[in-house]
Amino acid sequence: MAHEAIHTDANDPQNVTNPEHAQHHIVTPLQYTYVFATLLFFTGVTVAAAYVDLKWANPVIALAIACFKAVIVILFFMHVAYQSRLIKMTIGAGFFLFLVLVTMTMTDYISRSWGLW
Amino acid sequence: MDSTLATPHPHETVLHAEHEHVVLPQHRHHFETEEQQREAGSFGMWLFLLTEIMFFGGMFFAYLLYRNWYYPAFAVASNQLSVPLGAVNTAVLISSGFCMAIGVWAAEVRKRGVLVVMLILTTFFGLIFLGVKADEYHEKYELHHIPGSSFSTSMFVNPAAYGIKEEPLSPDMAQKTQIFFFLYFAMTGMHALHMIIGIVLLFWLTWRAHRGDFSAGYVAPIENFGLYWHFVDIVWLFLFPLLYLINRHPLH
Amino acid sequence: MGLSPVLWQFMVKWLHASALFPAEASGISPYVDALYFFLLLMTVVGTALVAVLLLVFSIRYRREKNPVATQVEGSTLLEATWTIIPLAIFLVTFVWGALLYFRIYNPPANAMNIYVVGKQWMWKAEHPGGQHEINALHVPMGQPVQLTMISQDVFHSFSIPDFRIKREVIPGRYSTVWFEATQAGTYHLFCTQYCGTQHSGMVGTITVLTPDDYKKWLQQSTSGMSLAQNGERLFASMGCNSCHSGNAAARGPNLAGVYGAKLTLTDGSQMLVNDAYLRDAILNPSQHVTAGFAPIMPTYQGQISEDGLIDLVEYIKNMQSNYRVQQTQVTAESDLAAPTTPPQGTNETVKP
Amino acid sequence: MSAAIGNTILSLPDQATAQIPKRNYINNEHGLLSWLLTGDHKRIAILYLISITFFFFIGGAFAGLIRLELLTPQPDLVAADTYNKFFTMHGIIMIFLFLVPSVPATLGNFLIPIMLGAKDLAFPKINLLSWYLYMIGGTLTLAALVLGGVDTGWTFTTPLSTHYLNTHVITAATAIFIAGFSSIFTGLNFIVTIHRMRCPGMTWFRMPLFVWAHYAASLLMVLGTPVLAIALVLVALERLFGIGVFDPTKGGDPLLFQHLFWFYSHPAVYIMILPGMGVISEVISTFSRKRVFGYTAVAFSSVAIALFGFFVWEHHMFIMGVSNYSALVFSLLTMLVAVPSAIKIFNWAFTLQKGSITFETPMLYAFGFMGLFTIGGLTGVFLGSLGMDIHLTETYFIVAHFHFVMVGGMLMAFLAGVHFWWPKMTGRMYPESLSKLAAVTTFIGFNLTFLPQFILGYLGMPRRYHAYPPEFQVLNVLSTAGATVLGIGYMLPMLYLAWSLKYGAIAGDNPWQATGLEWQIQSPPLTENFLETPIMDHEAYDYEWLTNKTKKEVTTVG
Repeated sequence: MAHEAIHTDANDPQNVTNPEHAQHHIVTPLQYTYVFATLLFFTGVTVAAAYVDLKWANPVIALAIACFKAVIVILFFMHVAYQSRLIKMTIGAGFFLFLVLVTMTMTDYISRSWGLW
Repeated sequence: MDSTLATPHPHETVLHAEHEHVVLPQHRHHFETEEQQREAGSFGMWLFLLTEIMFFGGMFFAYLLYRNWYYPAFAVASNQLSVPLGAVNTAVLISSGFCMAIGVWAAEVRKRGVLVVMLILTTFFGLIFLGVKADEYHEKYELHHIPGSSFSTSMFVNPAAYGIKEEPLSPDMAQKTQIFFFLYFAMTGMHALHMIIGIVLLFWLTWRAHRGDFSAGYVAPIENFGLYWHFVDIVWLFLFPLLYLINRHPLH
Repeated sequence: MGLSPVLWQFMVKWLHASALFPAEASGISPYVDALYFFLLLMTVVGTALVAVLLLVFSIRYRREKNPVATQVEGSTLLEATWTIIPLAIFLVTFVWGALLYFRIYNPPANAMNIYVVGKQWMWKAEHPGGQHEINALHVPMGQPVQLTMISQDVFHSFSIPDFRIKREVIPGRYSTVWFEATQAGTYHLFCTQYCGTQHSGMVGTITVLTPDDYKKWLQQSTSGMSLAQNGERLFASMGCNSCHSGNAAARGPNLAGVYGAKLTLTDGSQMLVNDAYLRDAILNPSQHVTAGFAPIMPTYQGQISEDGLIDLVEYIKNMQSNYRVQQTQVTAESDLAAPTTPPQGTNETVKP
Repeated sequence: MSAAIGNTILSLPDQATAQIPKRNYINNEHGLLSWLLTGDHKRIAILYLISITFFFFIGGAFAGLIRLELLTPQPDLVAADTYNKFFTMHGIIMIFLFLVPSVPATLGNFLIPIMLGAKDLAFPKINLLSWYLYMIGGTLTLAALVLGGVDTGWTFTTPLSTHYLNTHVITAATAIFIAGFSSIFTGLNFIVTIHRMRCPGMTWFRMPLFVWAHYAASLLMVLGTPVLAIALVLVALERLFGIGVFDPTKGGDPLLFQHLFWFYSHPAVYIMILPGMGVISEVISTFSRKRVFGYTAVAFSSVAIALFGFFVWEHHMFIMGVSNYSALVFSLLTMLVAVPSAIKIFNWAFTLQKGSITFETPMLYAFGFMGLFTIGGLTGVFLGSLGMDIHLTETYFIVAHFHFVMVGGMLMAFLAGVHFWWPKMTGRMYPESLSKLAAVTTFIGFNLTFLPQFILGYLGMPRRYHAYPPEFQVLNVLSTAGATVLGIGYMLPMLYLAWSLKYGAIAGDNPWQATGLEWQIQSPPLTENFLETPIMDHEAYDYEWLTNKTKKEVTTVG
């Protein structure tokens, strides 16, 4: 028909059908078990830490542990450690935008008490 | 890359080094290769999870704001949540996620039996989680801690009458516990809703896995559902410390 | 702008007379209009530039004249030009607009204060002398007037186009705006924030009087009780004076002269006592406990109307000593049947 | 048909022998179900085109009623609450059911896979699902309308929407929630398709700018919409249970709702305009026979708009009680987001330079877009500037501003696109002189409607007013008169496009001699778009490639 396919070398470096491809990787059950144990261990740690009065450090520790747990779930249970940069950037974009929402809105709430005009 | 659309797809699709090539019935016509289809699916799932991050993000932000504004109310109200139940539920959910992960592995190495068992275990732990959650909700109902017209602040204004060792809140601050409980119900409720949707999908996937749909190298649905399920886990990994732990003054 | 004042006056008057331009009736108006004309010029020049480019290229390079296009990739220099020049203009606009914003929302120290309560669907103005007005506001010419405004229900917005001012009237929080009227006359007052069914009926009239006329108006319209006097009665009837008596052993802090002071709260933070603080401290006392006092004050949320709060704020603002407090304490004990809210609105000009 | 050097590039095949291709996506299958259950992106695009046109005319009818009421200063046509329902419905329908899906869901759906050399979007079933979600959202909106209407305004301002109105707020919120997911799925599909389905040789910088613009808009859809969804969920919960996250009397902050709402709804403005900008890039290039000036700058400015678009939402709340310090920050960022739009305008203008320009209907609409969008964009700077915003916000100035951007910009671009790709979508041409008349009518009517509103705004006439002081009447009458002309301008394409479906001239594969991949295939295209996967071996907008290709074809045939 009207379309004329122009055949060039199939190994053209310009061929970008699949540039963001990552080799498929299978995580073994043993690795999963390590991750599982780590998650359970840190759940224990975070509960224990909540019963010790560390003033301002309590929420910081709890959130740090939660972030750590989330990161290992993302990296191993969700296989991101073995994924392409595209997927990593996608996740990064999500958390980045969440931080934008929080920080930009907080510019309003934090500075409201600075003074009335 | 010679493409031949008219013929059914004799693609050189390397799935895994150790397996032979197969042309799968699940391959949709508009994808060039099996691998392209699989990666498109997983990327699409990730983008969907991105929207979920922002969806929960709005509530997390509201929580952050009001916790800063009404810290005493949030502390006292948070103390009404049971840490042991929350911790058990966290462990249950992590176990569920672990089973799901093993399930994905089983699908990838084509062990049908293991996959089915793991999916059932995933469902089982998910249901336990929901059961515990329902029990917690029920307790809140009995204590009149469900926001709305029947909400009562008397426990926070006069804790001694309820045998609770807490500093009483002044009435204006006690009112703000309702905001805590609203956010508690909104966030855990939204999380539970995601779990319920997940469990419905699990039933369907278990049935298909039992039929053998995922034991011949076609694992995308299992993998993508795994992503969803782990995401729901992650939400809880944040909800647990935020709601149950960080406002808690140490219990002596 | 290098415009001569005469030319400016001429232009503005002419535009106003053609009903294309609002009156310049406040001290701030010329400043706003200057920025407006600058931006208008930017828009006209910008649009004209685009239009001329389109026109000239369309004529010069139309197909009949230029049958074959010459391919051009682009030009970094040109890209930089039309990145930097608009950016520079926009930044100038930002700075100019920010300065103007400060000027509009920063009241001078000598501004007289009038309270405004917005509710569905009317404006209620309360002068410190106790004069109440509905959907109307009388102000003197040549005197900065600050409005302390609050909404009883939803967001409203207090807008006087001829003064070029506007401020959202927020539920649960005071907001302020100020102006200095420069021309006697009457002007439109609009609610510009959509606030429900009768939104377009929430309009009023601003009457600017000469200082003499204003004095006359104040005398004619007085209700006999100033806001502070109303506040004093409320203070007694709500039992505030039993704790805030000013005695050394009182359970509540001494309120005399507290307005404008810096308070240290129990959590160690420093707070400036202003109208907003006083209002909040009555409604949410537990978040505003002065250092050295126990958090025993009950909340008055839902028990006092915004008008009552304004009376109390005005009373505490003007409280120089505790003499009257102690007097009212005696009165209140002898007169327990006092009404919980003071009679108000005795000379409201319009009934809703 | 065309003379050696005529004033048109339109080249239609010999009408005596030409036929619509025997096999194409329209006649590939028959019956209503084959449309309702289709996975074909082109058919879904047509479904969308029909449904958004339907909602456009409903929304337009409300606009007409609003203008009719404002003909006189007195509240004489309808009661105040009815008027409020009119503008609420006008807003909800036009924004969520017309502008957001307009170009992406119709033209984008139809063209993105073809432009990338793919056979379909990555997820055809999700694409169909998104149309169904849209229809459910639309039906619920109509249900809210029929059941008695909703009068929150499209912004759902709390606490008005949560505690003070007894209309169908939850129905409308649910409708928007569901329509929002339709938009999320469309965006998700586009992003995956653009990343994963490009044909061999189609590098990022060989993609048409239309695709770039949709990529940027899709990012906004995917990332912004869920925040609107959660804000509406919270409003619904607050209405149902009376708890006060947004209620100041219970300790909530009503501004929190606005933060969440505008966090989506400002980027939504770019969701609406970016795809339109993509259309303009294609049209301007084709009708000046020239590669878009500064391709890379235009591509990156789309992405820059998407990125900066997330940092400026608070400028909708400058006078609403936000902190003055953060207002400063947001005002500054707002100034920055205006720059990429300026870059685009100038690049388009310079695309014309040294081109070989013809003035077919799509080009007329594109010129209209350039002028009106410039005015719309520059008047946005008024509103981004803090001090000026105080006087102008919540008046007719802002109404005029966003109608210049949305109607003068986006609707012009949409019509440019529909006219440009109509021959591709249907295989037939519309009557050229009538369509030029429509384009000019629209332009005149539009200016007559909305230019007076700028003046009204500076005079201080508040928006959403049902009755107004009599001195504003003259300008309002002008505006209503303009709206009548505008209405005719919009009815015309409806009529002649419908007419052309049966009687239009056969368009042939490439009536505009354009370079995009979509023009190298038959019109209307095959269900699978390409007989064999194309290989992209040239840059976008490469007219020399097209000339060589045509020559080659002629020699081969000859």
